[in-house]
Amino acid sequence: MKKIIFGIAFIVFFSFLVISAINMRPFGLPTFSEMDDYFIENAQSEAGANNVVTSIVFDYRGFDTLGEATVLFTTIVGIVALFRRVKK
Amino acid sequence: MKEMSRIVKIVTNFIYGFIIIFGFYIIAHGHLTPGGGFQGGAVVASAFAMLLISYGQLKAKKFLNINIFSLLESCGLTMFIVVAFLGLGTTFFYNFLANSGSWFGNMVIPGINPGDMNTAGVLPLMNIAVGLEVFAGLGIIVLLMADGAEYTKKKENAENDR
Amino acid sequence: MNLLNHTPILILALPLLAAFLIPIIGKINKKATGIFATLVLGLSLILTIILAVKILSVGPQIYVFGAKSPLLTLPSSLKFPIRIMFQVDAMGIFMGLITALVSFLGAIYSLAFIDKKDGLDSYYSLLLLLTVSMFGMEFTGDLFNFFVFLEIASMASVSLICYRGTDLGEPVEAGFKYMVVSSIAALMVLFAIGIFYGEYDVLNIAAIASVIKYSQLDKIALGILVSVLAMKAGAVPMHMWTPDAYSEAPAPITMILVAASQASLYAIFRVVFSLYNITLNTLAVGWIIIIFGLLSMFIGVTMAIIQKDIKRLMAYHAISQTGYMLLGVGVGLAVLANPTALQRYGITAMEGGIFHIMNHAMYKGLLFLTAGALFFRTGTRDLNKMGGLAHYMKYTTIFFIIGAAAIAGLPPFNGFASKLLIYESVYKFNPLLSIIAMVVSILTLASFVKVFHSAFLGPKLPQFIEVKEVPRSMVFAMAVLSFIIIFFGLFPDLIVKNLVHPAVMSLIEQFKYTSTVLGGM
Amino acid sequence: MIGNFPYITVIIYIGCGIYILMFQKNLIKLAIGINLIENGINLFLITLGFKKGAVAPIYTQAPSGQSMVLPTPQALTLTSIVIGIATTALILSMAMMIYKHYGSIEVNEVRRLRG
Repeated sequence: MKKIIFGIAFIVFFSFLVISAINMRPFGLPTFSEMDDYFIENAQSEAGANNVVTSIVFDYRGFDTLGEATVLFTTIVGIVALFRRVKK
Repeated sequence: MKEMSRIVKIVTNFIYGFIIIFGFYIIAHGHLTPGGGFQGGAVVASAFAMLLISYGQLKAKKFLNINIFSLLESCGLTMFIVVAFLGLGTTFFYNFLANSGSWFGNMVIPGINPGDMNTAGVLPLMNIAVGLEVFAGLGIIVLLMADGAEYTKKKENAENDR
Repeated sequence: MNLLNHTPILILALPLLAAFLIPIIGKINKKATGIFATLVLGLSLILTIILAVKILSVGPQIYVFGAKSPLLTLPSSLKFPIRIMFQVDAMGIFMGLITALVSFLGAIYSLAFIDKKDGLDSYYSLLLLLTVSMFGMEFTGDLFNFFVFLEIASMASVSLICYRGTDLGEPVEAGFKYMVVSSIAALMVLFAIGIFYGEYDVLNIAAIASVIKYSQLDKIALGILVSVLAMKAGAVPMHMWTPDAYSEAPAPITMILVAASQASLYAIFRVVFSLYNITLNTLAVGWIIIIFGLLSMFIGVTMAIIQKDIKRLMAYHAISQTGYMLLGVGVGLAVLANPTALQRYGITAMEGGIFHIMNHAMYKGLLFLTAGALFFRTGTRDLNKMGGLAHYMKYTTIFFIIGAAAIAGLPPFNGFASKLLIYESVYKFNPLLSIIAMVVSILTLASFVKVFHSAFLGPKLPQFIEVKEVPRSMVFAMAVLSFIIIFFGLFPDLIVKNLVHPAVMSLIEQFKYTSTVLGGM
Repeated sequence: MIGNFPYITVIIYIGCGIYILMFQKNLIKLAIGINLIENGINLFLITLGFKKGAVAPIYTQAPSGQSMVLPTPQALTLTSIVIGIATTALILSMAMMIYKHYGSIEVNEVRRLRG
């Protein structure tokens, strides 16, 4: 009985995803791209970096990367807390 | 994990230096070539994983010390957030070194250029800080999970003996 | 004073810096970590109050990261913002106040509650990271930034749930269940962000809100976001993780976890009101949220009555109280389209729902702290084993009575104030809903009378002879919460007029939200 | 329709991950399922950022005269990959601890032992 409910829920959810894949814009032709064109043109002048992706990761959206490093730090502190008796 | 055969240990002794240097290369050139703090840190951490596997978990503890890694990781993260704080004159993550002529402040020739290390202001500092944090952090994860595997296995054998 | 216009980020960055330093401080001196963490959280509580006063007087605050000046949202040549920005309006700082207060009291409580033997620096570091991630979820104006902070919140809360898991089996199993649920939730939020990015090539909430067209794709993204964030907030269809997670975590952490799942609730309101607002079919989505609320209310309380473990009982009550918030705001959303009904009862319904978030955080936190005090002294959470504790633990008994009366909605306490708002307005919308809400409130009172009788009244049991009152720092944390509950209960309109009403208006008026970022376009 | 074929393969990839999560009982398989969904969504983000006939957005010795791919999804995916590592590390260490306490990593057995 539980399997049938899970099966229906899975099929409904999967069809949601497939519909969203079909309605998405064509693969290689982005419709809007002002933000990315701004990054490509101004990365060298504003952030001074040749690698546009790194200029986004550390300068335009640097706060994401701070959050990112915090996620890794949280996991490590969590694992240290979980295995803390191992050292004794 | 028990240690591997002698051949593996010899090859590991030979290779791990180059892997670490290659990892630092990726970290340091993050703002020019593809790569950066996270990718370079992962490469260096793969060298530690290789050492751990080839020398087994007990022997590896002698030269892969968790406390040093934990210290390195906290220093890397503190350096990263302090560099972000230094921009607080204008805003939190402001790139105050870019195009300013000081440390990493050279102007970049717009368009395609061979790439000059001394550019992109705060980015190389942040790359180094994140690289430090990632390779120390992944080193800790690899060592702790190796410890954990030993600890959880031993517990099970203890129950069987009783 | 240029420090003042950097307050939104200082509230978040100082505890984050403290969290990174704590492993180093822990090596030097074990006891200093607790006091250091409490001081930093106290500092960020003061900064939050300063920011709240500024926002309620001046207006929403914007803080752009890395731009020439904190208020420069649009670079010269563009119509869309490209940098990450904090957009703190009245609703954001309302939740920020709850987070700051709850985590500060949690840190004070755990000074005495957590045993000093080992793992102290991990505990306080994770507590600071959980607080930082809740602040981030409530202040951010960027969708992907919200996803990153949602992930930090789930990682930190899972690690804290498993904190006692080194020698006990249940906390790790509860943590695993919560981890699976919250990582699916976070991944599906990332999928919805991918849909928005694919369609509009912009990640800022206000910028998407000004461009959104509610196409077929946006309906799917809305469906995913609302269902997944309701799962994280502990609403019924996927509430299986809540009882285990809340009962296995240490008591102060459970209090903060309640506030963390309310941050996901805030995220639903942000998505539904600030991102979509009128563009979505308000009646249908409103009724979906109302049904979520009704289910949570009813199933939460019926499961709570049969529980034996005191913290599991309170966890089920947390689910049923979340149902009240969803009901209140769902009614407000359902009538968002026709302004006459909105003026008549829609706004009061939303005021009741959002005021209930603050009240629930206060009295549910107090109840979990009293349960922690009982566990701290008697070492057990099972109601059948406890008895006659009123003789020994005077203060805890008084605090428990205050908390139980507040959750049941008895007049002089804050629970009554917000539930009354909900009853009045929901009655005008649809009488049956408010009758169910009242029945659930009576059942809540019934279950708490049972708890009070079996835990506190009855003869002095022999094994509790040496039990005495809990240490001062735990009593202080509970006393502050009870003072707030009584203060809110006696002067509710003071709080509603100048704290809850601006929050509700900032949610309803989407054009104000978008114009602060896009410069009154 | 054919233009969106990459999206459909990504969705099937995510679908396998969700299938594993819903129907498998072993904890390690759950970890694999979550990893599948994680990589599937990273792939989804990257396919959103592709531009036909464009080159990687790096100016050092780039082939001249070519347009550049959208850089933002690559930055988002970088963050999401590290979140994937962190999630997998935490889940696997919790599975280890559950194995230590209950001696088994089957979900129903753990619930039975837990009583």
